[in-house]
Amino acid sequence: MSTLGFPLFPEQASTMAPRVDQLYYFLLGVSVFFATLILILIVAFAIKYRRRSDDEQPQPIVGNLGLEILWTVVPLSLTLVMFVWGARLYFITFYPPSDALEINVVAKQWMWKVQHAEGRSEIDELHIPTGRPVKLIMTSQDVIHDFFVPAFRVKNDVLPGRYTTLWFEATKPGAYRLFCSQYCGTQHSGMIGYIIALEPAEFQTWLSGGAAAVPMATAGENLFRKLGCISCHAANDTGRGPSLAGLLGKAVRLQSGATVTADENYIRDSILEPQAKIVAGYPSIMPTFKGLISEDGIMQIIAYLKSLKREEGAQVKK
Amino acid sequence: MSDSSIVHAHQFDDAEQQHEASWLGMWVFLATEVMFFGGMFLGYTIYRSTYPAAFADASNHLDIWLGTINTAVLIGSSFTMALAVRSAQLGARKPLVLFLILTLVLGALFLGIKFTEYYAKIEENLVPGSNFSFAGPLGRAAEIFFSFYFAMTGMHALHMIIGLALLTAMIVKAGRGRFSSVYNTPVELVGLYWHFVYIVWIFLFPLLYLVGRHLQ
Amino acid sequence: MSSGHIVSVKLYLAIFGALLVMTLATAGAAFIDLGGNLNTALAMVIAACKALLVILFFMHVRYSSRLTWVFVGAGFFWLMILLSLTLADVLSRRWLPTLLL
Amino acid sequence: MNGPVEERRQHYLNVNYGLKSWLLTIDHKRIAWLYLVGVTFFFFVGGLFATLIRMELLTPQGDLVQAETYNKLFTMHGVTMIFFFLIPSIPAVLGNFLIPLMIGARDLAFPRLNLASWYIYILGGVFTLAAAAAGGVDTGWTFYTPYSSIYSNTHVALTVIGIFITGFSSILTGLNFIVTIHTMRAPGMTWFRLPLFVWAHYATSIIFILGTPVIAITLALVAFERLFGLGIFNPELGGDPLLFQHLFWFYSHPAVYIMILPGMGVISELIACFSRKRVFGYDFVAFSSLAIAVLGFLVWGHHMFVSGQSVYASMIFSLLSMLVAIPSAIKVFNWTATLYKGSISFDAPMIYALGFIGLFTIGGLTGLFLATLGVDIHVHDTYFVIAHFHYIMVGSAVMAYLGGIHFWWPKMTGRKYSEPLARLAAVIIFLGFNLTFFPQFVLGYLGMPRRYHVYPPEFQVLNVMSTAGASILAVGYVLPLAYLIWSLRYGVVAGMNPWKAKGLEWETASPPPTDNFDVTPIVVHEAYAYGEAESQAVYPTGKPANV
Repeated sequence: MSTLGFPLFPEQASTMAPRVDQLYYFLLGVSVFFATLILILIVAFAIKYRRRSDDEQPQPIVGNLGLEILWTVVPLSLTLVMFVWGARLYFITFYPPSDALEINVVAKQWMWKVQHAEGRSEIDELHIPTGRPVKLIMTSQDVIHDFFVPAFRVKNDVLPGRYTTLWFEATKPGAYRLFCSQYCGTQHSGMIGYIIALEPAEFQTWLSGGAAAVPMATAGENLFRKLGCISCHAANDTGRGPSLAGLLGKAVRLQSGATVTADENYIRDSILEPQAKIVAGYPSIMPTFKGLISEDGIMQIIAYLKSLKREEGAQVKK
Repeated sequence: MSDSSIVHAHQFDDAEQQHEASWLGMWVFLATEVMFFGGMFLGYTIYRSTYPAAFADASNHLDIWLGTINTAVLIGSSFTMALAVRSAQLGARKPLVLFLILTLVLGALFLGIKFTEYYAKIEENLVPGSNFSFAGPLGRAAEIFFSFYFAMTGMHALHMIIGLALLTAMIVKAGRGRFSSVYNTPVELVGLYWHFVYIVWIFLFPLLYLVGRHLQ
Repeated sequence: MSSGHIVSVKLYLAIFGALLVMTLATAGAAFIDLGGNLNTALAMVIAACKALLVILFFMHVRYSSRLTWVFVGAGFFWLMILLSLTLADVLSRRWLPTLLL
Repeated sequence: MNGPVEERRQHYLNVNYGLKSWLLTIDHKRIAWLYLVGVTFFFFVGGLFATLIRMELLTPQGDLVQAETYNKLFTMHGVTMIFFFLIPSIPAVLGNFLIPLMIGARDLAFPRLNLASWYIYILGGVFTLAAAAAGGVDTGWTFYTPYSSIYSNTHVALTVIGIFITGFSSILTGLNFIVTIHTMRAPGMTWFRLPLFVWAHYATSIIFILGTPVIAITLALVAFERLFGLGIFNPELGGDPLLFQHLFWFYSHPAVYIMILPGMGVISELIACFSRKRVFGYDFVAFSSLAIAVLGFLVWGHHMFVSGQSVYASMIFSLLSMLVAIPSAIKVFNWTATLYKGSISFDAPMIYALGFIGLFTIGGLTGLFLATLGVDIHVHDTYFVIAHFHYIMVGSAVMAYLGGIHFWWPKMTGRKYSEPLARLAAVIIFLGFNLTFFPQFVLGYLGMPRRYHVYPPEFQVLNVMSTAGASILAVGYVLPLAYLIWSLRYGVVAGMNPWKAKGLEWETASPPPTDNFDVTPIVVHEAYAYGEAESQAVYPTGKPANV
């Protein structure tokens, strides 16, 4: 809170916040410079060349090519600087580091459901450790929402039917406001909450506290068996379907000849729309699981497949 | 598009300026129609690139023979329309009326064939909505294909109906001898409109009927 | 301006024939598997040629003012803007963001 | 409406009377009046919605209206202001009235299409108001799917059809202007002797023609999806949620240039007249209008930087958005350079023009914040965006519209408005506007999301400042309504050229005869020939009648 009793500038609570603010100050500087330049010119000309007598007729001036080039090239070069600097920050914001702590978020008309890998889940609140990148994997069950944390200077829409990701690294503990900033209906303004950043140690104690919850990977494994996926996707390609161990991040060659990187969206589509991307060399016999599995269920299976990657190393050794 | 024969509307200096204005005005209107249909072509292109297999399977459910015949019918009506405009320019009233009627008949034939196709699709429960049923696993994306099929061909059929109404008006006026070799702008403009509606079908036919036929 | 140019019936007949032939060609070619999306490309090329024929001869643009050419071209050019920039998004949406800069 | 003093001279207002003479007129000047009435009505309807929104936002809690009602209020405020005021205002009122006069024509190319466009505009308005009366629509003026197509249970289809219909009135106006400017210029009126007002409207018409149909088909598809269950944007079927946004913004970004370009045209005229100088760099300002119209179609993706659009497409759109800012910068610098060594008088239109340059500069520069990828991630969909586009819409477009109405009022009515009252109103509007919207930049960077019925308490002080500004602004807007109507009856009779301005519209009587010019002018000089020639045109049979 500034001395005025109300804030004029948001807190800087993430690694990105100072960098975005630097760019913001640069833009602010350029704007203030040009706005005052224009203001001074207008006021000066208005006073200096105010009409003295009614039939006063100034000398006609047609134009000046030099000036025109000047005020084309200068704004162009300034805007290109803004573009490059902005694009750089944009890429960093949309390129999550590989070692980030992954947390799943499901947005639903007018609440946020957060699911930690270790099993703990929260409503309209997200506990995260400071000093470590956190990657959110988000999807919506109905309309488009938007996960916005002003203190971290970061937001990304949450789309139905697809995963979108968002990452940040909190720098200081505290509670930071969470807003939904894509209009989503009646209680759009009620779909808010808090990001609670804790010291890593405190975060661990918080994580292990609370009701004993089944880690997502285990829940995913149970679901993997219950829905019968294991019958086709057995380990080491012994089943009719491709082995899914170590799938995340692997390039997959499709029947149509294209190669796709297997990310969360690829797995989600393959569960709900299996015929869309058939892996080369496998029959397209997988039924759709649309309606048989919830958003949380898909996330659990993905968490299980990610855990497989670590085990596969062990299996080979056996 | 005033209807006085030789004398031009008061805001123009002469009939030639009036004709040029009407001609350019029609082309500006056709540019809006290009963008209007363009929006649907964009949606079609995106979904076809996202769901190629489903679009191919769904397209194979359309009757290619009716589609090809319909295209030929429309080429015929475009041909007779061009001859009608030519007769109007020559001031030959009888052939003008004849070709306009021929164009009208062929246009009506096209709509007839189109609605039999629609009826067949309704029979096969391929109309998007609650009772849409599509054999095979690609049902969901196939429903998007049929949404575009009905949106695009429906909008095209609506433009055909408007075209038929314009043609009727032209037939009535031509019958009364309102057009001469000096003044025939309305016929030319209806001709431009009709040819444009055919051009839309030129692109609709391959995009809707000929998708993945070799996979059948 | 269409300058009231009268086109000979012979030319109209030729165009009419060409359009019919092209329609049969595109319908026939659809049954031959040319691999990849060559089928679509061919169908679009044929459709573009048919459209061009209709615009130039049936709609008299061939004999019209340069201004008419600009108006005709503008419509299709703007459609290309809509298609190309949107496809730029759709086709590159799944590429993983590499740290370019 | 003819003053007692003036001898009975026939002009377009007293040529005939009665409702039929107005509702069936094909005179572009009378149609401009019909549009003026419609546009003013919708401005105050939209203003009423804005007042309710600002009153609700006085307090952090939602204690004036329900959340549902608040959502309908900002939706109807957006729809009414954009589609029924901002888009038609300058082109349909000032453009319709002045373009034939400025190019020396007797009327637009298609007068009956012009009247049809007014009826279509009113029909669309009736549909939208019917939807509002029946219960309103709560999707926001952007109608994003799947909320608008599946989840909203308000009158989306009715509103969407209303906007669909009104779109055709823009198309007909654009068509009329393009054909008129191409084919009906007076002899000698080459393209580079056209007033910049006409250039700006030509560029706007390009957007009318090539953009409006895309919103028409987009909204039609949303209506089809709601009414007939077509699955075009339905994520359940695998529909792409961004397809609607691409189609919507393809029109809606150029639409913001529809709203500002005519304003720029008005400002070029005002700055030239009240500095008594030719506009500095005429060619550059003219080509800037065209550049804005064309580049405006390439940048729509900057509305979708955080909507799940591909990072590469965002990069392309960000670069192109930087380029579209350059022509606007060129215009601002050229207007300012026009003041140099001029003879500047501070009549009401000039106060609006100078206010425009300042506020448009701020509006334009803040647009760069949104085009810059790094900052847009933070400020997208916050009050920063609201402040940016109100600086352009209210600060620039409405100021230019009021400046234009005041400048050409003597030509339209033959009467002068009360100058001191007009200057007072202009200053009130300038101050009220800044107090309303400048705090919203600060709110935006603080992170207050837009369309929030309830907001955290720490944002209250800035919101109260904004509401205070809004009440001043409301007073500022009511003043012109009062003294302009008053001037119709009691205003001083204005001669042919009260401002000693250059331009063919000032070389015919005020109000002009139905056919605009007794004798068609032959243009021999450049535009804005201040100090160079008595008049831009010569009239074959001596001086124009009724000097």
